[in-house]
Amino acid sequence: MTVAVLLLIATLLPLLSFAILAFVGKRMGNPLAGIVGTFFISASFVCSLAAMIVWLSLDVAEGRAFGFGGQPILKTYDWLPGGLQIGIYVDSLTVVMFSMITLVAALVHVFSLGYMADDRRFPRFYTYLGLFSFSMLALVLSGTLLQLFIFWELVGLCSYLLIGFWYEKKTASNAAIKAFVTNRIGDVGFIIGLGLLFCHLGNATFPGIWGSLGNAGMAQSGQVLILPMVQGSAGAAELSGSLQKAEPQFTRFPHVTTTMLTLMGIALFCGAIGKSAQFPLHVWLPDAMEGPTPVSALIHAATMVAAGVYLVGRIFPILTPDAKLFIAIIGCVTMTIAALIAMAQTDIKRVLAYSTLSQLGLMILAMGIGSWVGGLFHLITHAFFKALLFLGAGNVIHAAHHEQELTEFGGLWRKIPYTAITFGVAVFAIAGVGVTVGDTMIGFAGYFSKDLILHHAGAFAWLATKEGGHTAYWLFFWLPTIVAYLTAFYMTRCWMLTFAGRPRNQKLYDRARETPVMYIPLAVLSVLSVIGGTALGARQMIESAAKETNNYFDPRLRPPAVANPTAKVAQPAHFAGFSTAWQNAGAYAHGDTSTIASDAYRLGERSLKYVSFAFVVGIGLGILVYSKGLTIPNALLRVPPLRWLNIWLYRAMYFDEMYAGVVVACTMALATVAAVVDRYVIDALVNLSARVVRRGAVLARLCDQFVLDRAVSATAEMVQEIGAAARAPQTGRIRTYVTALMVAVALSLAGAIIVVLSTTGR
Amino acid sequence: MNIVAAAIGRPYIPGWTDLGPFVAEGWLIVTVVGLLLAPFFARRRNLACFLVALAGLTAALISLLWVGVPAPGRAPLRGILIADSFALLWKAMLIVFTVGVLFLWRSTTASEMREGDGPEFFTLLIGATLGMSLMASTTNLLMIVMAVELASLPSYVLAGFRKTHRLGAEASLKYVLFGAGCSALMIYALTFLYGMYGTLDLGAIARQVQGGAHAHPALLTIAFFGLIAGVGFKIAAVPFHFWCPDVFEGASVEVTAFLSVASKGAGLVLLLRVLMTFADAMEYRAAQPLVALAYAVGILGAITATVGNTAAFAQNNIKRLLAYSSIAHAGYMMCAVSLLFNLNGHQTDAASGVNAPAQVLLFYLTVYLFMNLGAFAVAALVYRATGSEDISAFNGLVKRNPVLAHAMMACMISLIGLPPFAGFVAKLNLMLVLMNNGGGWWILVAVIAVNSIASAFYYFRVLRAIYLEPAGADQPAFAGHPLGVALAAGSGLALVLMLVLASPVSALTRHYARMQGIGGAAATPATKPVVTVSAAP
Amino acid sequence: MQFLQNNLLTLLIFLPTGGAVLTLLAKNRDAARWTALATTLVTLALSLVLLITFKTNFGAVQMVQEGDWIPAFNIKYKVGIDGLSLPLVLLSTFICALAAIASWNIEKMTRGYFALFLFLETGILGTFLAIDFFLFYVFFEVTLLPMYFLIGIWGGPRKEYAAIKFFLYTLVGSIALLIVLIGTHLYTKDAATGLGSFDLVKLPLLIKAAIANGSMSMDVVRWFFVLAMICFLIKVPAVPFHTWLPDAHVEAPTAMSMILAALLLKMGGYGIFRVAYPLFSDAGRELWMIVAFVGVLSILYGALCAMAQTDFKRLVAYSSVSHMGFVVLGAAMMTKTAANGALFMMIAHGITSAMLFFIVGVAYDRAHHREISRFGGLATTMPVYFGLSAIGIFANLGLPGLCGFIGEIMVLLGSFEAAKPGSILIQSGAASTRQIYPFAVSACLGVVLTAAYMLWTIQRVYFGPERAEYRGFKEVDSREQVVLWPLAVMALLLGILPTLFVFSYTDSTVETLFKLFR
Amino acid sequence: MELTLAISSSPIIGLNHYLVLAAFIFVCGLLSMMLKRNAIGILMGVELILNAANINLVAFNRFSYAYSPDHKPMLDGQVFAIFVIVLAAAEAAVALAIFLNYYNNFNTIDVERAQTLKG
Repeated sequence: MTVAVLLLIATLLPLLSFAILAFVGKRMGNPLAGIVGTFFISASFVCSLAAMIVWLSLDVAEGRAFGFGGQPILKTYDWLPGGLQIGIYVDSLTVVMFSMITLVAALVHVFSLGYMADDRRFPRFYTYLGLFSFSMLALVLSGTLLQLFIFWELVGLCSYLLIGFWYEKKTASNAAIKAFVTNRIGDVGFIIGLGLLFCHLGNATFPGIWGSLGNAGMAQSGQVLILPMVQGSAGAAELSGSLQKAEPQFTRFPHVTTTMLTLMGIALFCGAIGKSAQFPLHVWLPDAMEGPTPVSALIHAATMVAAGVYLVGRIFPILTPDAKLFIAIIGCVTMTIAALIAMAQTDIKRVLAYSTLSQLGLMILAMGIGSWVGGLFHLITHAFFKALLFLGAGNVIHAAHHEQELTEFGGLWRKIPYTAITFGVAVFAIAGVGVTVGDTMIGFAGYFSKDLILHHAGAFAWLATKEGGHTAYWLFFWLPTIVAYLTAFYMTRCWMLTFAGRPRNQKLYDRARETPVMYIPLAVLSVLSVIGGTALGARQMIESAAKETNNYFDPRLRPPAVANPTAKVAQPAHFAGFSTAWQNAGAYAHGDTSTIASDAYRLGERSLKYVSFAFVVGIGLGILVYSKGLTIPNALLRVPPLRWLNIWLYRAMYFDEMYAGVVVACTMALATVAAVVDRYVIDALVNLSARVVRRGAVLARLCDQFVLDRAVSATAEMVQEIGAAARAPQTGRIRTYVTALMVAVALSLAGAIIVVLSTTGR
Repeated sequence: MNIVAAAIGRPYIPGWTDLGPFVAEGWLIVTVVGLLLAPFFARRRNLACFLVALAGLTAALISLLWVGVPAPGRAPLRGILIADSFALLWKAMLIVFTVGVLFLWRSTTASEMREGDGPEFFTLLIGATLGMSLMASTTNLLMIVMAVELASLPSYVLAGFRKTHRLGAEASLKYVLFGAGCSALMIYALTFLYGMYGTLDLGAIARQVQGGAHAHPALLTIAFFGLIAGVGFKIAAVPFHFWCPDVFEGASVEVTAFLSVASKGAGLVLLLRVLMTFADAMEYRAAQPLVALAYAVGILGAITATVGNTAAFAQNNIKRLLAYSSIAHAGYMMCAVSLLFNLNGHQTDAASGVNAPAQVLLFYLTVYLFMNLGAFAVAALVYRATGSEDISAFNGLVKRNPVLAHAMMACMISLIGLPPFAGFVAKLNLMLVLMNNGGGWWILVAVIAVNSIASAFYYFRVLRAIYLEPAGADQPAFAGHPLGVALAAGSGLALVLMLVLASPVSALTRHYARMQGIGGAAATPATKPVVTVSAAP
Repeated sequence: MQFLQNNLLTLLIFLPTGGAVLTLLAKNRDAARWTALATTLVTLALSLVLLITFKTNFGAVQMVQEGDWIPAFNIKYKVGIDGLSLPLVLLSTFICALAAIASWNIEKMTRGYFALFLFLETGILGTFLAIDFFLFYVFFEVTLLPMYFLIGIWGGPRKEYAAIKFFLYTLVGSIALLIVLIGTHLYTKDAATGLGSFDLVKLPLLIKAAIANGSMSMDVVRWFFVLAMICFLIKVPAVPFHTWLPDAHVEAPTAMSMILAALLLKMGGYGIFRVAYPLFSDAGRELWMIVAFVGVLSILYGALCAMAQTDFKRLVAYSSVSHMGFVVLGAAMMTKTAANGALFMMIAHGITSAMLFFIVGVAYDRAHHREISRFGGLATTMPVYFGLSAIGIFANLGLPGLCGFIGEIMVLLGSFEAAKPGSILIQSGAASTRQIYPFAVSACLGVVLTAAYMLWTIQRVYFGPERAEYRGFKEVDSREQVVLWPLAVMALLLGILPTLFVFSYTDSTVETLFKLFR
Repeated sequence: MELTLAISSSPIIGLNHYLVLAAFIFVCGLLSMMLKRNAIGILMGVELILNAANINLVAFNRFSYAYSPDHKPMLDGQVFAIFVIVLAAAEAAVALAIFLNYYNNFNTIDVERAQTLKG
């Protein structure tokens, strides 16, 4: 409980900061507003840290070893009628995310004191940062999917506000809109998924969802999931134990088919596609670099964009194999294309943006192939070194007076050495520098997480193809491997072009300088980038989070002592490997090295050798090619196929142009058509009918005589025309009147006689 | 000659029980005499006549209410004239309305009228009133013809009373020719009713029709057609409506107002009584010729309403616009008259003798009276102030004379049939009863509904002029004759009050919606009416 | 106090009328507008008393005051309040008070303006409080006239066109409702008295009984439902009955746009929940697809139209069409969540649309035009104005934490809920799961479009470099802040504590309502 | 049918002859109303129709309803006819006065010229 309270406090402190700054921030001015903001987020960090320590020491009180086994906390509150609850859910993952977010946020706050010092909207910047920190923390704290969605949107808003922070620039406001709207497209999927989930379960807490649909991971296509709660039916006893922790109202839902679950999983994942900028909605993230660089570091590298991965982590147990396959494919595609594009970018922030995309793709891929721990672990380590990279880039940009082109830099290490060093550390971290000696792994943070994912990918690919699965599953191993080489290469390229060699722009070089307040955060982050893989225990925390999650739904995924090894679900050939892979990988995560899992583990380990030297090759090649500045690459790019390739990649594979040409143009065209239809068709429909009436009227000629007051409206016009027709007989001539009278006489007589005759005839 | 002597026999001398119920008509006759004599005793002859007419009408009203309805059982005047609740309320309304018309005259035309024309004018007006009140109280063919003519002949003259007014002259020419033609048609057609059934009493005829006695369908059709033609002319039902717009435009305002309500109302009241007599005799069953009659009237009503509303739209002359509006409203009321048979039960409540269509008609007429009185009053005052009957004369009226503007607004909205004015309740009442009748009457409801929407177009043209258009430079503010303003404001107020107090009005009309010889036991006379002129044994 | 309690609702309805009369008698412009403001404020205060006296978990109509009006037709003066009406009543008094302030600088015929304004308030409150169908109809209609004049006299250049268009459109719907009014009365005729009922509380049961004993065929029920829906859909307005709205809004004075969007449209939504669905729930079930289609069409079409607008006010008007589409969809789906969401949507839209129209008005007062393309950089020129506008716009586009979100998400979730095996539509066999999902999913797309056009508007109006011609614009003055702040605060409060402000009142009533639907 | 029965017991010139004559006069009246441009001509048409009605009335009375079932003489139709004659006279008087008025204003009684009021 203490943990929950501490985390709540940690969440609310930035909100307080936001409220204060929103109202009196302007009066505080620069730098007081920044200091206030920094103070609050630092306090928040302290709370998070305290929470972490309390959380880890919970077991000690129960007499066990220190750490990694706390009982998750769930508190809910009926917010809306119809069972729409909000609430908090705290497990190990929450705790570790909190520490990471508050730490990075605090460092970014500090960094911004220097970076934003000259901005005239300095207080507003901190206001937004406060709101963002609050929203992000509350997102992580969410106990229900609905609450997660709420803060999901709010972080989107902050992202919008901060990307468009310099709204005078058209590009900035465009990028802001693009970010928000693209995210919203993803959110449509999220809402649909939420709706489908709500349709079947009502709104559920995360444990509720897992408890109800947690066996989705083993489901086969077309299977109807009915969780037998009636005593005595087959398998009931086995499952009921696990379901006791789930809330009772979610135990019965007869008509949930696997197809529906797959659709639901994919729909929910669409939210992640938007937020984590996955293919095909990845286009907003590079543009988001229009925002101030600290924002890019915090929101668009370390925290917000990772929320998609976090979401997948939270809904992971209810993902069916098909959904997971989809996720893996999306992650794989994003990772690959982003890495390729990153190689050709010349804007330092864009390089980092595409690198972020690539890494996010890797995390998503990890989730898709079932490496839950690997994906989330990489999320944490990536947060550290990517924040470091962005802040370093921020330093460079600040030093270079807002010049961002790599082609203008060069040799800056002499002027900003601390930045160069820390940036270098980050490059090593992202490249995965490290070695395994026996059972001991030594390396930078990225090494550990990447290694874990690739290991799993190898095992997965082996398992997936083992029972007749398609060879293409090996792509899930080979592509990340290749990307590992590419990453090392382009990050080295980035460092080389910025810091090494000769200054290419002397004027810029001369003015460059560093500010202490800005490199202190860098130092902290570089330390974390070095030790983040081992010393912080992040991985262990996430592993225990996996355990805690498992406890809610499936006995088979519990530690081996509880698992029932004979309970094997019959698998369709195509996805055989897929679901097996996940199950066994899950088991592997818990140290089950007995049967098939141990084979996979070994296989995966063996395949790791293909990546062990990726950093050496990548970094070496990078140093080689860019040792003389741009001379060598420019020479290379004169070769036609390479040049074309370079242009294609430089323009980001023309995704923007494609979307602008297809999606945006179509929407605008549709909107225009709708407006035109509205004004000229629907509104004039009456007008049209008036014309038809006029054409059709026998008295057309007479109607035309009375060209009437057309001002009132089209409808009025119609009635007027009818009116004219109606009064046309009123000629004023008495003989017409009498004649009409006589005609009436004749007609009535005829009519009456017909009536009378027809009735008397009966 | 001996035949004549034998036929006349002992002369019939009516007693108090015979004449008592008709004392109001008596007062009207006295008024006419008084009007003819008044000029000899007064210098300001017009004013004197006005006062005499006012006094006469007041006396008539008081006596009417004082005497009330004779106890059922013995028909006064051997049934040639009928005094019942239905007629009584109509007469009361008519007299009240005529008083209103007098005030209207006083506030507008009075100052223009040549000294000495007054006696004639009022004589004609009161004479027409007499005819219209008689129209409500007879089912005798001869009396119908006489009453209609008594109402029509003065009206012809009234329409052209402004002797030097060219439009008036033309209006009255058209009116008289058209009217004479229609009444001639009616008389010719009615002769066949007599020829087939040998009696002039419609009740007796109805019973014979019900009994299936020697009816030649074609002749019967002609006869009914003639009847509808004669009455339809008074109502201005399509296709007998041609006179209406022309006469309304040509006649002076108070005459137009008078014709729009009194003449139409009388026609409708007569039509209702005649048709109800038939319907009652045939026990409201869906049999011929009742079905044909009901359909004919219903369809005529629907067409009338539609033609009135659509033709009104293009009008620029306010009186002409109101003329078409009155045609439309007559159409609505004819829809009520078409309720001759009923799929759900009887039109006349057996216990209370309340006739549902009569109630609807009376209610509608009550409201309609005020709507038209108010509208014409405003039109008259605006005409006096501007000399124009064009709708543009109303431009910016809200600034020039807010009271008149608001009164006109009340009347217009009420004529459309929208809350918060009584026209809404009247229309709702009508639609409720129509819908309640089952069968195809919902079509009439739909027609009325659609017509209500269409009517909004032209009523709103007036409102637009009043409220939205700016007043021209040549359109200064004006006070208006206080009497006329009071009349307009009173009408507007009455329209609001009749919505709020819809209950008493509804109860009143319900109470008076009882006709002698029609419906429940309470209202059925004990003896069969005797054939009119034939001698007693 | 007892007197107040007994006559509270009646007092509430007719207090503005009294104020209107006083306003007409006022000596000068100042007296008139102060009288009007005082009246609206007293009405607001009086409506707050309702919060104390209202029983939250009662469900049924309460505080009923009843008296005979036209016994011949069983027409009663019957007013009462329940969870459907209470939030709307409070919204009405609240918005009217703000609108009175918003119309402070009306120059032309001030007395007439405020008198009509107060008459309008009577009509609106009456509509929300009437329990007798006839009374409801009367008040429903009574609102037309003042609005006609308020647009027609105090409106923009094409005011006459807009006013008559508004009037005639609504009139068409009213006549349709009139037929329903008559029809239900006749079909619910009591055997003993021979009189039908106009009581909106009893009518659902009576109609159910009439259907059960065969005196009312399903065809008739279906027709009545369609007619009633046409009336309310015109008022809401839903595509394709919406074309009066942009014109009316563009021409109406700012305060009237606020009232029109915030309150008059709600009368349509209220009618759907008070009349169309409770009375003809069987037809509502059967015809859900048409209604849902209209709702979704409104959402998407309205949003697309809004996107293409160049006039700021027109854009906001179309956004109203889009948002009210959610109300229609919420009704069509017949789940409690969706119904609650639709009710909340009405309140939320009342707040946000009033706010947005006032925001447009503020810009118009300064720039004397509403062309979006001619604005730009207002965020720099008027930062406070921008801040408040941002709250309004984000509330409108459904950002969580602000009021627009709750209604939207609940309607959407409720739509999905309709596909649940136990839902009314599924259970009655009127719909299958496969039929419901397309509607729910396409409604979700509205979320993107709304975000797109709203943000694009922000960009074009507020962002970009400061423009020279707007540099001298003064920041929102205190009067304008007095209007905007309460709205902003309400937008926030409703977004954060929806249950406290709305659902605690509506929920039990919705519960009662849904008992009728089964 | 019934009417024919009534006629069969009549003298050589029976009811039908009168009715046909009346109908002929009626048609003449109608035509005159429709075709005459002169107001007086139209009025004469009206008079013709009224006379046709009179012939009908008198003939019906004489041939069908001369006696009541208890053999008392009845004069309903004839009395009606007398009223109609009076009525026709009154109508003619009024109409002629109006024509005169019209003539004073327009210097013609050609009804075709009376077209100011229309529409």
